[in-house]
Amino acid sequence: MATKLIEIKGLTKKFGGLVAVNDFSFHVEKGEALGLMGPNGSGKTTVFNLVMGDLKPDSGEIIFEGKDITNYPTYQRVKAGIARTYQVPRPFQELPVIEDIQMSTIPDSIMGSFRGRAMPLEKVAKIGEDVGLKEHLSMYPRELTMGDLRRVELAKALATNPKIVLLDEIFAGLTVAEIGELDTLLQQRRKKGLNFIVVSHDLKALAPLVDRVVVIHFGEFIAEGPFDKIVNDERVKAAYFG
Amino acid sequence: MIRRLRWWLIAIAVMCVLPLFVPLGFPVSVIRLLVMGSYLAIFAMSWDMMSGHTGYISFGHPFLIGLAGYVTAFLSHQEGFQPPHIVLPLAVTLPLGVAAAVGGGMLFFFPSMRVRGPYFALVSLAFMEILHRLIIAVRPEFTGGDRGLPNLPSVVMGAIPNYYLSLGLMFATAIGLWYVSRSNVGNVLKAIRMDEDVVEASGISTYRFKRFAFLLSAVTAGLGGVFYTHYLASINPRRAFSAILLLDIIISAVIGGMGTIVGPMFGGYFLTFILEYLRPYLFGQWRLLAYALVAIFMVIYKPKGFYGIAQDVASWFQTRKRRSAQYGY
Amino acid sequence: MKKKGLQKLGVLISVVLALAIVLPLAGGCTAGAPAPEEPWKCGYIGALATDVGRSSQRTTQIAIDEINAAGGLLGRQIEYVEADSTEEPLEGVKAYEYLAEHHKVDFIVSGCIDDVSLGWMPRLLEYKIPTLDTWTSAIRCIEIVHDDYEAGGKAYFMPHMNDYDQGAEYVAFANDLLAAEMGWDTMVLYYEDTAYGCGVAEWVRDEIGPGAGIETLGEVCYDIGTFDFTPVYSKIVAYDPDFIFHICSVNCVPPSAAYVEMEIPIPIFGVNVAACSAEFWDDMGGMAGGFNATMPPPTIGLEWDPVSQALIDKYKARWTDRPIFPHFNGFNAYQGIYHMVEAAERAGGFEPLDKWVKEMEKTDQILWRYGGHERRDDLSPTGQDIKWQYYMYYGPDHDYTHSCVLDQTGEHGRPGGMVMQWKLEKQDPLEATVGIIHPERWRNTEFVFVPWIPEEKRIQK
Amino acid sequence: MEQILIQGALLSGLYALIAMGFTMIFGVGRVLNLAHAGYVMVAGYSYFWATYMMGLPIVAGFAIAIAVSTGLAVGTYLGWVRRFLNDPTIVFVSTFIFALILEHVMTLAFFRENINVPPIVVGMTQVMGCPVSNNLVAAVIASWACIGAVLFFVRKTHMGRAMRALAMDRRGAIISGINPDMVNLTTWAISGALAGVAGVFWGSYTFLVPSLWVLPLIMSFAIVVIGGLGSIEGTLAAAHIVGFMETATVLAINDKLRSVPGLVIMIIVLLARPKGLFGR
Repeated sequence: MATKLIEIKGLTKKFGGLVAVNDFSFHVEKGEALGLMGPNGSGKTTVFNLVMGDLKPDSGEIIFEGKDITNYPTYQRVKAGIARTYQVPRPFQELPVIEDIQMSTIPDSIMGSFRGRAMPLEKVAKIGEDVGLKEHLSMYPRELTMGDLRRVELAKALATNPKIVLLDEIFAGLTVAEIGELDTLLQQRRKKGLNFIVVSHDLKALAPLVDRVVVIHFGEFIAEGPFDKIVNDERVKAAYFG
Repeated sequence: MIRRLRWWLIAIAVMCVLPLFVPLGFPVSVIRLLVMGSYLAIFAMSWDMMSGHTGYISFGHPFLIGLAGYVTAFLSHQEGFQPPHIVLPLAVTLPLGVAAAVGGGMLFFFPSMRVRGPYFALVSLAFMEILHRLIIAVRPEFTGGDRGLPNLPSVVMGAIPNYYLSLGLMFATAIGLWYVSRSNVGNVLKAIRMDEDVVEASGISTYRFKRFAFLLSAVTAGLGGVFYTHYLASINPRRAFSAILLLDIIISAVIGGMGTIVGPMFGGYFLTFILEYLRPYLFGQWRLLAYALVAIFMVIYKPKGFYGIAQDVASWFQTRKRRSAQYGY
Repeated sequence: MKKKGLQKLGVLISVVLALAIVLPLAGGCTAGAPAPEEPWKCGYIGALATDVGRSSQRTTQIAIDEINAAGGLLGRQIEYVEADSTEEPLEGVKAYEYLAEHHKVDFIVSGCIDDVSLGWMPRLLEYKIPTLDTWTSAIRCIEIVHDDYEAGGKAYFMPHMNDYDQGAEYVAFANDLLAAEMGWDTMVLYYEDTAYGCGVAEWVRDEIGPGAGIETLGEVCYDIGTFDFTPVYSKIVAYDPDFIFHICSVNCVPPSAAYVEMEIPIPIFGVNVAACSAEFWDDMGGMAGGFNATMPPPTIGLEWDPVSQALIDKYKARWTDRPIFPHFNGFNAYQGIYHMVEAAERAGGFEPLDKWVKEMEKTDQILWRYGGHERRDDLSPTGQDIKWQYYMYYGPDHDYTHSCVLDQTGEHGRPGGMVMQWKLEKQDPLEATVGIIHPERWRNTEFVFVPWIPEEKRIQK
Repeated sequence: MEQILIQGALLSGLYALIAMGFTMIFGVGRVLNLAHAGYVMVAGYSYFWATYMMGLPIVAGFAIAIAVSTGLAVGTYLGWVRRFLNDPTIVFVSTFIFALILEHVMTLAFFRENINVPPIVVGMTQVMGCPVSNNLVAAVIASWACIGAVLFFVRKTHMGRAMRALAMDRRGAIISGINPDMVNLTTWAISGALAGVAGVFWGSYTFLVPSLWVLPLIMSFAIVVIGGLGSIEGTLAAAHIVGFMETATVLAINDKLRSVPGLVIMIIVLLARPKGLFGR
């Protein structure tokens, strides 16, 4: 069991009469990159929101590094080592990129914040450069392209020093070249021991990145396994094309 | 530290020497106005700490101010705390008033922070209205009913001593809040205004930071409230919970520039002066109408307020290159 | 491009605003100290959007113009300045400070309501500027004057009766008219929940039993924000009294209108400030017929003494908008300013304050019905002129320091009430069609019951 | 007890009418229009001006009141609110100031004295031993007629369906070809017209004074929050909860605490169930 970094058991979430996620379970091994696939509206983002604590599950539990974090508020999950990016980037509109990233490094204590224990700007800039934002650090979000905004999202997630990052549709709306760059970047990070859960309906981009794929459809678990096997699975095909 | 505070020191120096010119013909009426302006500035900054920074727009700030004012008023007024008729000295009632504001804020306002946006504004307004009604209706002999409590003791007498008192309070509040606003705490609070969920997702307890902002706001509102009450030396429900005071506070903060502390401070003085400046020229209601028109114009066309205007001016001289140089990249 | 334009606009705005703040500062600096030949300054403070505020504002102007035309006070003209209190206590304090500090006025005339006056009382104690408060009758104000007389309260004068004196007047009226003439002996005390309403009610409650032998069956107190009077009147009707004693000053139209709309079968008497206004008919939407109100003597529906008549003529010639006829506080303000100015003439100015206050306390003015300031028996049809109004300020030894005895009998005894009633139909669209029904000697119309009062509820004697 | 029931029912009908326009704007545009109660006040004055001062017939008075309040609502929307639909704070603050501007203008035009509007229907009726003014009954019948008309409009017409679509899913509605600007404008106009009717009846039920807007505004707040912002059915139910509570408080406890129970319920509802009792 010690090999499981995060384990989701029997997660269920209802919105009124609509069952968004139904008895959904999966886990991520240490050192693994997991793909979470499913057609539009199948509940992928809801699962992320549940894992991050933005939503409260109706039932089920979330276990991270052996601890039950189901009732943790979001910030405690982040402190424990989970970070996410948003499907639609949500930068702070009134802050330049570098301060936006620095926000993720501010300690969660009033006195600590006064003593300036946020990461110094040079180090923040390093994180930004790593994701390829060197030229954009002093820009405001309204001046950036979609690709750059996704990089900012990623930099913000990485700045919290996470053990696992939840990437929500990180490739949506990007050019092929941008996807390639991001892919490379994520691969590098993985080598340094970072774990991912990647949500995408873009199968091609997922392929080189993930070790294993979990498929969700109408909030229910459909299949799991290596990427190649999954794409040929009948139920998955049915979900995507039927 | 001195370098960062140099503008404050200059401002304090200028304001402190003003009364010295009174014997030379500097009008005392302006000193009086500055006292009123200082208190409005304190309230506006207090509002800004809670609402301008975190985006939880409070429509009930007079609740905190009025609560503090009423506690110190009915403990210290001539006939005393009924029925035992105990008259407490100001040294006791002032801190009790501040404590009441903090306590009332923490008991009533803070739990309301569970709801956001207009809902929070509504709840805070509701608290203000309920307190207003209760003060009139429940045991009027205790609160003075709708007549209020007149003839309260003063902390200091006269325009100039009151000027220094209000100025001291104002600058203490301003520098304190400005320091908070400039620190990482201020950044977190402003980020909460922009997108609270994302701040949570950065591993920061927004609850903790909001509570801190709220505490600061309540303390400053309470401080301002008790001294303001004793400066005016009377209190009554129509004044303590009036829509005019509420609007003055919000408009000062909005036209000064929300979330900047310096902006609302300026806004407080500006509003006090513009209202008095219009008095000789516009008859009665026309003056209030003109003031409301100016306010709505500012809100619609310059939502970032004077601070935003100042930034626009500054950005004329500051190209993006300079901006990058600021961060070294 | 657009952004540049906005920036320019921003700079323009900031420059204008900066000027807006600096200019009055500069203006204030040049004003300097007043030279001795400069005019006296009279400040007016009051709500300029209300009838009562405008009444005293306008009669103040008339009085000052008259004094100036007659050569001024001690050879110096009087300059009139005003500040709107907008009926807001906070604005009231600011307005008072504005008059005192910016204009450095020599004396102040106020038309403020109770809580506004109480709001600036501490400022009065601080500045010690002679102040004439023509509207509020709050006993709390008088208490402050009495208790803090030396601290500055002595600068305050109230040229009309305070709450308690008025209460005494209403008790007397109940005794004279309601008990003696009508033969009624039960009532319900019905008053609004304001400083004034409670203050007068307190007196009436204590005195009306022993004083007039009228039993109070119950009390109904209502909030001035009340908009539905059905439950209130239901309560009153349930007591089944001979009459209702109503006391209201701030919001009189709503309860009066509800009384008509509900056709309450019980006669209503008492204090109804709105009914003393010439606009009452229109404010009621044409439903004012039959309403009566007890009030101090200068009232609509009366034949006037020459002094008041001259004031009314000037008023009507100068202003045609609302209020078309001054409220009674307008007359008080007019007389009060003359008291102040005459006291200043005797004392050689408003400084030193003590001297002026001493002179002011000596005010002893009789207004004669036919002769005005002088007794003119020859003008009176009966061959004897009548003391119409009597102004005298209580001194510091009296509990009601600096409020006024307004005793139209002139016998220094209890003041008598005067009751006016609106005719059932308004005859002249411009003039108020009201008459005086009490006391006997000035009665010019017969009291009529509104038609829905049943026969058995009418006069019982 | 009977009195609480009767008075409560009548008061609730008027409250529902005022709160209805308020909640429609929020439902469709996601902004709170605090000037709404200001339109109610101005409509009351317009009616009084037309019928009493100008001597026009009652129908003309209604038409003028509705035209004025609709004009104000449309003017507010086209004037600036349209540009700030994504910034509720600015709409919130600016419409509050606008209500104050309306108060000042009315004070300048009609002074601050209370004015009684002659009842539209005269007389009193005894219902279960309690006096009830016919005027109020007429007002409540008219309120229900207006509410019914609005419900019909929202459910059965194309524009009404577009409003509901916009309220439920903004993006989806825009994709399916709804012009949000037009729908918003219609909503504001309808809301203004409702304020006009409400103004006439509220004015004739109570009295006219330039600060008339404050109490209806606060009560509308409480009602729409309790009912769930944007929900018409919720508003109807909540108007009755608040109306009955208020009447009971006035009759049984203290008429100075009139607005308190509604506000207390509102706070409890907001903290326990922020979407309101009937909110989605």
